[in-house]
Amino acid sequence: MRVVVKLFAGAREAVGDSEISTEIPDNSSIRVLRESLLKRYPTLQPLLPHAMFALNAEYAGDDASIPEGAEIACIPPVSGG
Amino acid sequence: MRVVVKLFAGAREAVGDSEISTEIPDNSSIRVLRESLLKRYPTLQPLLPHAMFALNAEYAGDDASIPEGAEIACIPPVSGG
Amino acid sequence: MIELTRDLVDASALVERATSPRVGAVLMFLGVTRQFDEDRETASLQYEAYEKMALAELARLESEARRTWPISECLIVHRLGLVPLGEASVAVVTASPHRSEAFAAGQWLIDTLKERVPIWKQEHWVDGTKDWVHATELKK
Amino acid sequence: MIELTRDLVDASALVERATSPRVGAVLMFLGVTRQFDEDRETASLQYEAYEKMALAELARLESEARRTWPISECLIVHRLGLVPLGEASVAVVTASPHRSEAFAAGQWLIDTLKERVPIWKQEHWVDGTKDWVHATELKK
Repeated sequence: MRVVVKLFAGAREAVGDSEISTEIPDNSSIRVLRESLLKRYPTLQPLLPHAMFALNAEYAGDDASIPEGAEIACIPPVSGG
Repeated sequence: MRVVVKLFAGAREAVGDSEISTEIPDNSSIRVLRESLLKRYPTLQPLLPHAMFALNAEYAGDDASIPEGAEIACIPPVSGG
Repeated sequence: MIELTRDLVDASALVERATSPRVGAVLMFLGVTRQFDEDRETASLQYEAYEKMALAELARLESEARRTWPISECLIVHRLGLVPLGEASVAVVTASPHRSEAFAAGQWLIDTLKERVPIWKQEHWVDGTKDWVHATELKK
Repeated sequence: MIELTRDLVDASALVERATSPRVGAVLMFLGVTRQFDEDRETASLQYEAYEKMALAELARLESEARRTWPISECLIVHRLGLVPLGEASVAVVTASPHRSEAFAAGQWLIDTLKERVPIWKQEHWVDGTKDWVHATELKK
């Protein structure tokens, strides 16, 4: 399936776009998505190992599988406050 | 020497006056003052064992001796805030 | 800055005074007159101080806090006289580069104020009775 | 109450809202844009959020705090966009019957907000350079 991933802050600027997309097998885990992004978007390499992911606006661990149509976001280390 | 002791809050109301006086030997300690007040002002009996004393606006322990002319205050348990 | 006042505590002015480009964190604590403590209903609180010594003790608290934590601002205001329901009897404001010191100093200041500073609270209950609070165990 | 705003954080209005006869303690924390961090000079901070998720996470913080401590008020406001020097980027206000819970809840809320809520800060230095803050170690 083709997935779209929202990017923020340093990750957005590293890629130059607020959304990126990649092709992964159906029901892939976050881990598979992370690896696919690492290959396709080399400018994300410094940040991706430290980033979390969110599915439908909730944090999801690396083992979580990605439902078709989920809103996916890459969350680099946060610094609000 | 004759000493004057300032009273506050419940201690003031127990005696009905904001100052009381008592006669104690020169260079007496706070402990001696406390005992003298206990004898002369029976309405202070419930509060005095829990009260602190201050000499010249600073807390003084029971062993502190009272200089002639010091400003003496009886400080019942505080409840500011 | 330390102050005893018979007027309303102006919390906004205190926060404004403590907020500046020199600090990263501002903390304010307000003690407020509460209507119900368990089942008993308070009408108002009355505060009395040994003013000269209260000011001296508050100044000692400020010095001790400034020696212990890198706080760039330390404001303590205590109200005296009648404090109606829902109004502040005390305000403690601390400001520091990082938040942990503002929290630590603020909490120490209010805890220690309640132990040391010669100020007394009288409960005025709605049934018309009044009680000086001289318990050693502290509440609010 | 949780809010993301591009306007000035109105600290006075938040304190006023939290202060009532139902509470004995009101605590407010403000995070402020600081000019100097060690030797480097900041011109301003820029905040960006994944807004939908930030609101969801803030709502989870409020629920978790209300489950853990008997707080009668919990207000969290985070500013987005440019925050000039000396202005607040975040305000956390808690109110409770007794002070220990207001302190504990307030400190937990700001600590956890900084760990969990998808908001990012960009330092705008006076030399014209900009850095997103993505360190895992937290400061202010």
